[in-house]
Amino acid sequence: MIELAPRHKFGLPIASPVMPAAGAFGYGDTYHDLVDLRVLGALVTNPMSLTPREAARGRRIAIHGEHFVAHTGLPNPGVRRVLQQYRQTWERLPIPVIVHLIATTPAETAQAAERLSGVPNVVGIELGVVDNVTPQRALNLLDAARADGDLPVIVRVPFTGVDALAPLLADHGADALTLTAPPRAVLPASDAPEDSEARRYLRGRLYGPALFPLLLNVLARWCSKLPVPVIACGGIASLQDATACLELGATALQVDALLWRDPLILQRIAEGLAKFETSTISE
Amino acid sequence: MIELAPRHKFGLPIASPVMPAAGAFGYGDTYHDLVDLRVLGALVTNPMSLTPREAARGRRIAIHGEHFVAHTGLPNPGVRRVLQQYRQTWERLPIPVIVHLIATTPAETAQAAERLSGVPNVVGIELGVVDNVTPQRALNLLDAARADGDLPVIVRVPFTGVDALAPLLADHGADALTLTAPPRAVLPASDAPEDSEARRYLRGRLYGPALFPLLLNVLARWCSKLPVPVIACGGIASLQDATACLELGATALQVDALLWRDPLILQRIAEGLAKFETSTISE
Amino acid sequence: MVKQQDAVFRQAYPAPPYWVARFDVANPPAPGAFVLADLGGPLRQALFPATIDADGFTVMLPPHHPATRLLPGATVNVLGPLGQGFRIDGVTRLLLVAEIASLPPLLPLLEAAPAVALVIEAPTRAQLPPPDRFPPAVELTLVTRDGSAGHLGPLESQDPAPANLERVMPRLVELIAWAECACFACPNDRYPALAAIVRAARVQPAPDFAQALVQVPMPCGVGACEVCRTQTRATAQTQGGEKHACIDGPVFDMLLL
Amino acid sequence: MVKQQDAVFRQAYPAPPYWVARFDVANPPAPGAFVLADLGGPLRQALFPATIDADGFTVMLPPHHPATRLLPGATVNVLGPLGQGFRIDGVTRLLLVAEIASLPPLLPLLEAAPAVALVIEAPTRAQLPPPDRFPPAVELTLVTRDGSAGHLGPLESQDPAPANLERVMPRLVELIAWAECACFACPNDRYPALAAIVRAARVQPAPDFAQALVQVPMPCGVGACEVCRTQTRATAQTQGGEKHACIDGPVFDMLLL
Ligand SMILES: Cc1cc2nc3c(=O)[nH]c(=O)nc-3n(C[C@H](O)[C@H](O)[C@H](O)COP(=O)(O)OP(=O)(O)OC[C@H]3O[C@@H](n4cnc5c(N)ncnc54)[C@H](O)[C@@H]3O)c2cc1C
Ligand SMILES: Cc1cc2nc3c(=O)[nH]c(=O)nc-3n(C[C@H](O)[C@H](O)[C@H](O)COP(=O)(O)OP(=O)(O)OC[C@H]3O[C@@H](n4cnc5c(N)ncnc54)[C@H](O)[C@@H]3O)c2cc1C
Ligand SMILES: Cc1cc2nc3c(=O)[nH]c(=O)nc-3n(C[C@H](O)[C@H](O)[C@H](O)COP(=O)(O)O)c2cc1C
Ligand SMILES: Cc1cc2nc3c(=O)[nH]c(=O)nc-3n(C[C@H](O)[C@H](O)[C@H](O)COP(=O)(O)O)c2cc1C
Ligand code: FES
Ligand code: FES
Repeated sequence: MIELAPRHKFGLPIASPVMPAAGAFGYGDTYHDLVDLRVLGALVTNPMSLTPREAARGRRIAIHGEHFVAHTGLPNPGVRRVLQQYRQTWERLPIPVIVHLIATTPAETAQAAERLSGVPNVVGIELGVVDNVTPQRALNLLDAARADGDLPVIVRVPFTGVDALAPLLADHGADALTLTAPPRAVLPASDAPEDSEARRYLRGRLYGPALFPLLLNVLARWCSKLPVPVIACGGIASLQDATACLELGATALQVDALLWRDPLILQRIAEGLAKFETSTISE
Repeated sequence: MIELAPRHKFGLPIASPVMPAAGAFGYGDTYHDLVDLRVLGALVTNPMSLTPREAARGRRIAIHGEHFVAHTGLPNPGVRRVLQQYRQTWERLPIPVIVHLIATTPAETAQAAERLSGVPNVVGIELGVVDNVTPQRALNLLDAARADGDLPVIVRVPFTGVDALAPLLADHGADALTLTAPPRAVLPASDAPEDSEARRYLRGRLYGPALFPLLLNVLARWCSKLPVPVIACGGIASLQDATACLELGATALQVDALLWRDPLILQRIAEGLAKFETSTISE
Repeated sequence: MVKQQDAVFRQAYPAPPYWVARFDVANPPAPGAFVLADLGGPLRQALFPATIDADGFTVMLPPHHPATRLLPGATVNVLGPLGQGFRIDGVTRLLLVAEIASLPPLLPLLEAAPAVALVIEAPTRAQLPPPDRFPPAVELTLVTRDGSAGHLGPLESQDPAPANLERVMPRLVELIAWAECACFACPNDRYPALAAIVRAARVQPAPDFAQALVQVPMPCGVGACEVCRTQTRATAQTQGGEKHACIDGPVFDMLLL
Repeated sequence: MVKQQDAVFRQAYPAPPYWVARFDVANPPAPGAFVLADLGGPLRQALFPATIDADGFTVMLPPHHPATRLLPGATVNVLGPLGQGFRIDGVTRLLLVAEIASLPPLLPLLEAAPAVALVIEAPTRAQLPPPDRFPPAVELTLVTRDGSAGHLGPLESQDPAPANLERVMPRLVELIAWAECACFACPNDRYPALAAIVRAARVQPAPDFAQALVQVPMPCGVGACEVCRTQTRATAQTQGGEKHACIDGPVFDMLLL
């Protein structure tokens, strides 16, 4: 077993280092016809907030070569309705569930974390914070998530905030860090000159293979310096990519938007790593 | 004319917003057979330091799909020998020269800036700072570059340091900012497991089309808030890309590694923008 | 049940204003449903069938679509069939209304009912397909936005036409009154106005009388990515709120959009 | 004078362990010089000629090189000819020494002198090309690192060979003594040891007696990017220091590397 929360009283053991990233895999049963969930370490759910959120208006996706920018607005029906709908699914899953929680305000975050604690098979919270969060605000959100619940808390750190936030959060009680959330990006969304500037440019997050060398840089700089496990995320697209992340010090990894194109990538990476591990041990 | 240094006593007027990025175009005459320099706003030279620097040992480049990571070590023969070799070339160029200066220490930076001031046709300095520079150190380097010379100083801001450095430098006397230097990245450089970790991974800077949506995000966030002109740089690959940069508030732009593949891209962008401007004016 | 399957690309040829591409596949999608094909690039692309048979389907695509550059015999991984297509069981009088660029997903319905009427709107005469492309039994109404052929568009305009031109609106109202079911494929922002015309032309239209194909990017096709969310209105019968175009659509009751 | 030109791809076919690709071009590069071809991907790729004629050149590439996937007739933009190739004017006895993977740039020299000797080292027998591929006049010495064919390598090893095997070293020393010029194409890290052998085999070899093709990525080809910098030693005649492989090389005096 791989321990994702060594400092937490219950810990967060997972059997495989491979997981889907929040927002890529749905709430649990979406891909069950295609992907053998048993090879994964955990399900990381789509982001949810205490109260319902609607989808962003207007254009939500724009493509640029091998990359794309997406902005969904993180729509979700709110923690309570997600639980109504998925509690039983989660209980029956063969793998543990890590809930991705959108950290809006400390008060809402505390309330949501409390609701999630005790839900069968939910073993941890991954906290999503806004990209331009201040360090103080990030700590407040982390404290709130840990206050009334008893689940381990992983924080997903914004790409441009790693230097300022990662050591601080790790020293302040985060059980693990997901490095990183995708960087913010902007692309032209329309050529029509009569559109307002806001409508002509799509703001969102960048996905694609170029995130991988940026991720490796973050891992090389930070894994050895952080006192908590790091979950690597960003542009991982192959077994070799996954191996490099682990070699540079990551404890686990998440595959994001690539799995919409190739859902079986999760399984190939998980099975490849398992085979490698077996062969290393039996040597 | 486009004014790149409106707050400087002499200013830094350029006729076209299009330039090569430091490190992409050599010291002046490299591409003169291929590119009609007259359509460019300025030559930005390869980086130089006060004292000579040798090339990085070992592997210097690694490819990942449409992107690559490069680490040259910024080799150069030092300011004095560059001047010996290129002073006359620069004087004869049909466009002004902006020298990219590697800001090693404040003392060296001040000395180099002094040597460059008064060199015929050198109209400005673009300062390169290390990626993990502290804000205080960046200000000291900027002060040093401005101390004994009288050239306008542009600072090229590291990708991950924009939020911390850009407003500070602008308020502190930088005449313009180049946003941004390419982000740091790491790629596997060798599959040989016997190599040490350091030899198996290449650390360097990332180049390629995915920098463009990241650049637009920086421009959208910062151009309207900064009191100085912004020179856009990162993944610009077409006339449309260039237009988007100007529309989001950039005053000028630099094309980097793409021009090794397509040297005429500079000219196509410059001529395209000129045509657009003429047609807008004549309306 | 979401499944992957291998489709075999057979050929592509121009049929202005589209290109036609033929795929053999074990399990082709129904009219208005789709598959997501991996054609390179960061995201899969939705393919809606224009004709369907036992061995596969054809799609009609813009000329520069990556599918038109495949080599015959190439295997393409597709996800699906996905989504809910048009619901026209037992309909005898079927009306189809399309803006030319979004017409192809309606084409498998051309012979899906004993009586079919088709309204096509194009910007100008040159973009209209030749009438002999359609089965003779289909009653064709052509509309151009500049009046250069057929009726004067746009479909939704209630303004009187200038001299020598005839607005399509009266004809559209007639056809809506005649039809038992009307299927629309237009840019999304035109559906509210078209829905208003349906409401004006018919008293209390039945659920699914007017069906609209919603055009929205569908990166995952299975409800995971949340990119395709589409707002629907609640009625006495149905709960409204945001639906997934990929699972609950992409064909929705137009009066609920 | 750096120029762009259009090369026309003609065909590619396997010639194990390489693929051969043929390009027509107005101005082909000399032996050891190169062009930078835009074959997709973020950087241009260096093509070194394996044969050269008035209408163009062929290159020998690894099997999965992007040039082997071009369609006949495709136009490829190339920058060049670039670089300084081999300098063998007036040489009558020419020695060529190559590790198999870097052999192709030496191939245009096979008939460049009245007497040519060629030494090829491969890891094992299977990677050696058939001897009948070479002109009969070329004196061929084959070397394998496992001794499975020809002499026992590696080229540099001065150790005595195990029983039944014969080290290449004595033969190499003989050939170096015989030649008027020796051209090497091996991984860069082997040149210092090979230079030591040349120094041992000849008293005061003339400048450019031993020439080595340096293998280093050359993204720009014109001295702009600084990626190809190569350290050279100073002598009484030449100033040492870092040179650009793309402008000053990629062929350098091996004794100065
Ligand atoms: C409450 C909340 C919670 C969030 N939670 C998360 C989360 O869990 N995880 C996560 O990763 N993200 C989250 N986000 C989204 C994330 O924080 C965004 O990065 C943020 O909203 C945008 O910040 P910004 O500084 O880029 O732009 P803003 O601060 O919104 O804009 C800066 C300025 O730039 C200008 N501008 C920006 N873009 C353009 C453009 N394209 N064209 C013209 N002008 C432009 C605007 O005029 C504006 O004045 C959250 C956002 C909010 C509001
Ligand atoms: C004096 C100086 C001037 C510079 N000037 C400029 C300039 O003008 N412009 C510019 O843009 N850049 C410049 N640079 C380069 C730039 O500063 C680099 O970003 C910096 O040297 C590397 O910093 P880092 O924090 O990424 O890594 P370091 O601080 O060097 O390394 C951090 C830690 O991570 C580990 N690590 C890092 N990478 C790996 C890996 N791949 N594998 C395993 N472990 C790894 C190392 O063990 C190290 O302990 C300059 C550098 C110097 C020294
Ligand atoms: C904590 C938090 C995190 C958010 N993160 C994202 C995000 O990563 N991606 C996204 O598409 N929207 C995100 N949003 C939502 C948007 O920033 C925005 O608030 C929402 O989309 C409404 O968009 P609109 O005003 O453009 O309709 C986040 C919102 C909150 C409150
Ligand atoms: C101010 C400064 C900036 C530098 N910036 C870069 C850079 O952008 N790219 C690069 O390749 N090397 C850069 N270097 C050099 C390297 O970080 C390193 O010092 C040099 O390559 C020696 O490398 P080595 O120790 O790997 O041989 C910079 C050095 C200095 C002093
Ligand atoms: S396409 Fe992804 S949720 Fe519908
Ligand atoms: S290849 Fe760029 S300097 Fe030599």
